[in-house]
Amino acid sequence: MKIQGIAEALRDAIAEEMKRDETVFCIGEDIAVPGGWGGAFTVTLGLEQKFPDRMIDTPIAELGFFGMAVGAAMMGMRPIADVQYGDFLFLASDQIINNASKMRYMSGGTCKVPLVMRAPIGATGRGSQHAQSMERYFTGVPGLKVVAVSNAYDAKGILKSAVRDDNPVLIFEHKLLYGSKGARREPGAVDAGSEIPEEDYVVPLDTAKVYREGTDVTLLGWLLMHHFNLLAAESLAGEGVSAEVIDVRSLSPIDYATIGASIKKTGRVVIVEEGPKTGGVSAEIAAGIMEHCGEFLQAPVVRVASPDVPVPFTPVLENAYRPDVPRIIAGVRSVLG
Amino acid sequence: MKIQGIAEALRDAIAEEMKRDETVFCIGEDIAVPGGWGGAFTVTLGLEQKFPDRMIDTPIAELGFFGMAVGAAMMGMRPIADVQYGDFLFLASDQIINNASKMRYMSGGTCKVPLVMRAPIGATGRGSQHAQSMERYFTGVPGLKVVAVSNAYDAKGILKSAVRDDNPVLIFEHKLLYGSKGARREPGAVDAGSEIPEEDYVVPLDTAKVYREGTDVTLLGWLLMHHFNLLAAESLAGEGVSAEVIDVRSLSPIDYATIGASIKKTGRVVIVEEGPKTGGVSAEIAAGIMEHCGEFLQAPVVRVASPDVPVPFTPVLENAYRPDVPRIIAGVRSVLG
Amino acid sequence: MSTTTTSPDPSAYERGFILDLYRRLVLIREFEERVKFLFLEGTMPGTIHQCQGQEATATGVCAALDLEDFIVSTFRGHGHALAKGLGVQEMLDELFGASTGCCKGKGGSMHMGNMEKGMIPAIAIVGGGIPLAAGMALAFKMKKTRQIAVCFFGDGAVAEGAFHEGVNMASIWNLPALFVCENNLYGASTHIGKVMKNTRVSDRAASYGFRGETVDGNDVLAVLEAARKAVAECRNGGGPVLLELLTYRRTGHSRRDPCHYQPKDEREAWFMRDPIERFAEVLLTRKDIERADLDALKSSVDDELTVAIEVAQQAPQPSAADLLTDVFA
Amino acid sequence: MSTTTTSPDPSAYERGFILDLYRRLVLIREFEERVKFLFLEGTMPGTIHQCQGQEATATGVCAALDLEDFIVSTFRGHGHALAKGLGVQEMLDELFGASTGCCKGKGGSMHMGNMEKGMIPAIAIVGGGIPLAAGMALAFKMKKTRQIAVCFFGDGAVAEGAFHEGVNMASIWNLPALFVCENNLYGASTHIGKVMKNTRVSDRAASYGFRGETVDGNDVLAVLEAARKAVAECRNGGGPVLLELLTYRRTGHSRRDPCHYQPKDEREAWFMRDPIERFAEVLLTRKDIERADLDALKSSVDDELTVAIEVAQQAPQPSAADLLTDVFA
Ligand SMILES: Cc1ncc(C[n+]2csc(CCOP(=O)(O)OP(=O)(O)O)c2C)c(N)n1
Ligand SMILES: Cc1ncc(C[n+]2csc(CCOP(=O)(O)OP(=O)(O)O)c2C)c(N)n1
Ligand SMILES: [Mg+2]
Ligand SMILES: [Mg+2]
Repeated sequence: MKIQGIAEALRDAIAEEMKRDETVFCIGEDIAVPGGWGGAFTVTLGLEQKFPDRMIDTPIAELGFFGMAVGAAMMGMRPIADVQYGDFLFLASDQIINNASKMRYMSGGTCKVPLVMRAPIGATGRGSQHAQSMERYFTGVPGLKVVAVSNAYDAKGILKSAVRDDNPVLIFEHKLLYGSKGARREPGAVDAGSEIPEEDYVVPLDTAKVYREGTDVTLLGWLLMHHFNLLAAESLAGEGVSAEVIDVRSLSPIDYATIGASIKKTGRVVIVEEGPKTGGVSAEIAAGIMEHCGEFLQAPVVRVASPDVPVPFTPVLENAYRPDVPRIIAGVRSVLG
Repeated sequence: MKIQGIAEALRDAIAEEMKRDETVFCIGEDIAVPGGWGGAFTVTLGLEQKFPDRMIDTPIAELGFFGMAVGAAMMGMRPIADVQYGDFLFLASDQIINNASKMRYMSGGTCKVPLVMRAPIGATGRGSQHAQSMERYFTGVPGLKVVAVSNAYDAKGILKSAVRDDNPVLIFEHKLLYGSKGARREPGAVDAGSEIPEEDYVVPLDTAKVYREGTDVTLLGWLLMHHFNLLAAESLAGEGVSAEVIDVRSLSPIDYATIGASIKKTGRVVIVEEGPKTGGVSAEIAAGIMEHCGEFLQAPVVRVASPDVPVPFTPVLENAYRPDVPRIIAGVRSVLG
Repeated sequence: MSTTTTSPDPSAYERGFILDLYRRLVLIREFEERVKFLFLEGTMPGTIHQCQGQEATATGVCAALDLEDFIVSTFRGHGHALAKGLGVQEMLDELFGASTGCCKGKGGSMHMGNMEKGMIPAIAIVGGGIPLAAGMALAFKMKKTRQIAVCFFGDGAVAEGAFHEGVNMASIWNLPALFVCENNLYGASTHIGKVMKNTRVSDRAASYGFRGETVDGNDVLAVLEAARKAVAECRNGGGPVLLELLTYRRTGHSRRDPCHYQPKDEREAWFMRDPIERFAEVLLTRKDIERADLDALKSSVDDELTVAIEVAQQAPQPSAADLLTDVFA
Repeated sequence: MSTTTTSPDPSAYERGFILDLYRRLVLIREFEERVKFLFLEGTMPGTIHQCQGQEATATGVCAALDLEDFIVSTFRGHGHALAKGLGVQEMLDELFGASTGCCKGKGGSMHMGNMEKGMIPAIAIVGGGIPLAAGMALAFKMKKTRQIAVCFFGDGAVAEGAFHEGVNMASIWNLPALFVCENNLYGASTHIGKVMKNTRVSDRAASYGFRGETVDGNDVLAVLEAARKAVAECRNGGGPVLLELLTYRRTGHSRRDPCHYQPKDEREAWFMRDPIERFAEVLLTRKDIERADLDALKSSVDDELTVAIEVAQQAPQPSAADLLTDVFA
């Protein structure tokens, strides 16, 4: 057992998968430059020394290198494509949605696209174009699997599952959870470190996970919001409110079995999401809950999310934009009625 | 009064706005080629003769010409940018979402982007990459208004409102509703023609509209699905079920006042959407209904949508993909319990 | 940038090989004509983009490839598919939406492909196949196979960012990718002269640091030789290469397009340069080939198509359950 | 493509004008140094991308523009903003997230702009500003104003599809757009030699059919003259023009980047070519300019910044209600 942050855990996961399987390679901007940073958030730092031929630094051309990753995957490689900020996925979205995700279906099941994509999201003092939550744009895209990693243990296990999966998988990571150190440390970062087993392990791509048991209300979240949910649950406990906290983790598909089991117990749900409320992933989860376990609901599902505005730069507004513990607690109070 | 189809009504609306305001111009692929087609669906046919300097045919470069439309709008022009198939919006999504929609906010309210964008959607025998419903990707994008036009009257009035609005507006149109004639006629097309007043009129960008009154259940839809809802309501009437049919029309923002008033009456809702169920606009509407008028719900909201698969080519599967009257009626039965 | 001007000597080829090239040209032409009829007649569903007049580009390029090599095609892909070796039956079945089609009826006219025959599903997003081909070539290079990736695209695709990004990466990494621009003067209804100032597409290669060449795309032997040279370069680490093949679309852009935007004199000039008629004349300069040989090939093509169409029209349609399969591997 | 080699004669300029250029260079340098300190000290929020070493590009280009002309900048935009005439105060206020900032604190370092001063909010998406600038130029042409749109971008942006699509349309429509590539040899940590085979960026213009020129970007007068020439061409319908300005980033790409990827000898060679020191020497060849004059300008800049920083640190922050404003017009 060792304690690692998400960046380290991802780095080890990538290295171990590259060692295990020669067809695995990384492609992205500034991921393997000697004297560089190992990508925008140090995840691939130093891997170019271990795998000089399989760490590919690209020009700044997201549409192009994501498309190349799709083509390489169709020819039997297992690329891990890295975008520096999730916001730039729009540039590659044609290749991700029109090509990678539809290819198998269009081909009548005759080809496959074993592609892993990694994207950091989250509002972190960088302004509107380096901040938005991108999960909403990919949840439910047919042919694409979408996951979000909230801690180092999941990050390593999920990345390994993604690499071994024969389908395109998009992994969302949060800038405030990497555990990047020293010069790369992010103001407002939250510790998402975990104990990492020595032995190889995987975490499935289609399951949510209960991190705290409770009986009065279910708190659903992922990435940074999951950590805030845990904090909120802690202080709610002080008020005698027993909250169950679930890391949704798998955003596409969504694990309604785990979520439903919890709601059957609590009858009340608050979904917490960083990003504009309208059209967010929370909308799908709320609608899905009605369909899958609506009969257990004792109150309408409550969504706690950001307002429908772009991400502002100034810290006072950015902090008001991002749901926080007080707003989560307020949401719980409202659902408890 | 004259009867027109959507394509004709849009053409007149564009011509009238270009006549009224010299800053209005059209930009897109194959929109103004003599001997050409007036865009993929004849909407701008012949306008190059009326406005030779303001009908701009572009290279095939969606990211580029949408970006140019944004820049021109910021400098006081009022561009109408046309994409041949909605599926190609992914290529332009960086300019639409990262630039056009955020620009005013990033500038602290010091600039504006009076931009109109038009995109045809819908499964029409063309295969996976010329078929998908794109509304889901833009509903809820802060700073962007999204509408869908289901008939010629709305098409003309909404396009005029969009041109006169100082914000980016994305208008979705359906390939089976244009009323294109002769060689351009679409198999499976549905008549969406309307009586069009001689005088200038506008339709607001933020309102839903009740097209049929009812008391037992509310049917929500837009574009082709709205027409199917009307057919379903008709046959439900035969069974003694009174369905209220609302064209949601404004997808961002969503008009919960009109929707809520109906639900207050009926207590039951079926949302019908063309496109994969998971993560669709119906998810937002369902979640929003719970928040805005959940207390009136006598049964969980039911969504009738396409399965979570890409659009298949072969007609037998495409027809199974697209929600139809029988499936809508089945959805109504289930919500009536 | 250089241009191949003199046409290769037809007598330099083995008779069987060169007649096979001719049959392929005729097969593509007749396939398209039959499909057009079936479509206009209303028995064939969907929409179609056809390549009458451009048969020599697909035929010449694919004749220079091995089965293991892969091509990436477009919405206008019937000719590429036939040239790469897809069967008439699997293609007609696909066009009729049958479950026996090369994509089980899920792909259709714009997404024809067959992984066994070295053709991924065609990409209908203009330019969208170019980064894919570069990535396929990257895979071949990393795996040290001798395969190459060939990407067909039109003059209209050159304006797309995907072209720019894809060919640049293929160039900086010297990938075994052959980029084939079928320059038929139009992107849909828009003339190339309206969308680029320098309409010599092959010139673009130089600005990315690799070799480009313009070839008479209606001379199948000229295309073949240019492709053979380019393929050899790619296999030997000298890739990528950009081939611009000058040709012309004799039919509508899609469906019922009457092509009013094509000037009459331009059409007529190009009709005089029909790739099949020209090749027939070239073949007949050989002692060992008679008009009768060509006629025989033509009628064998006709018979093959007639039978295949009958079979395709009876081919089984997918069942509703198939709607939900083939989404994930 | 041509390269301006000989540096213009400094005595050919009016004393006040040329000293103003010098002051602007110093202002940008000192502004960046102060900001860097405030950032490292931890009192300034967010992230920063700075332009120490590149001051002559922004200064030289903007000195050739009118107030009515518009520039489009990038994440590395402080120098462009100061050169185009944004005030030190509105910029520092913005960097401190104050409601008195040029974007009310909502934009921040990467989105500085002021519509009154001819600068739209800077675009932090690499290459994303290029189509915008082309569109702005299209608007100017359609409205028949004499304005031009100037787009600053780095060498790294040249690989983006947005560059390709944007400059091509500017070219085919002869738009009054000046594309200024600040080639500082690196895109983030990646050397230009890794991402393009022909690293002479100005060569690209020819393949799109317009004029490109490479200029010593650390010679402010050379930049000024090349910009004046290009601006005149654009105003007279001869646009667009691509100027490649060779320069070097003396500081980290962003935040605390130690630049270990920049070879020591390369750094030192460029430090010898510092645009401010070089211009100082040039100025001192004039009879009418003394070292004391330059020192006086430097200290006036220091004083201006000291005061502005104190004011900015006290500037009012937005109230929570402001979160919801400025979304729609
Ligand atoms: C990204 C994208 N934009 C637009 C279209 C619509 N479209 C289909 S074919 C075509 C013209 C393509 O021209 P070219 O590349 O020259 O190929 P050709 O049709 O001449 O074979 C267009 C605009 C598309 N399919 N994809
Ligand atoms: C589309 C996009 N991809 C990646 C980034 C991350 N990024 C920010 S600056 C930069 C390097 C830009 O290099 P260059 O264009 O040369 O400008 P310079 O930093 O040298 O001024 C990168 C990769 C981005 N902001 N936008
Ligand atoms: Mg063409
Ligand atoms: Mg640079």
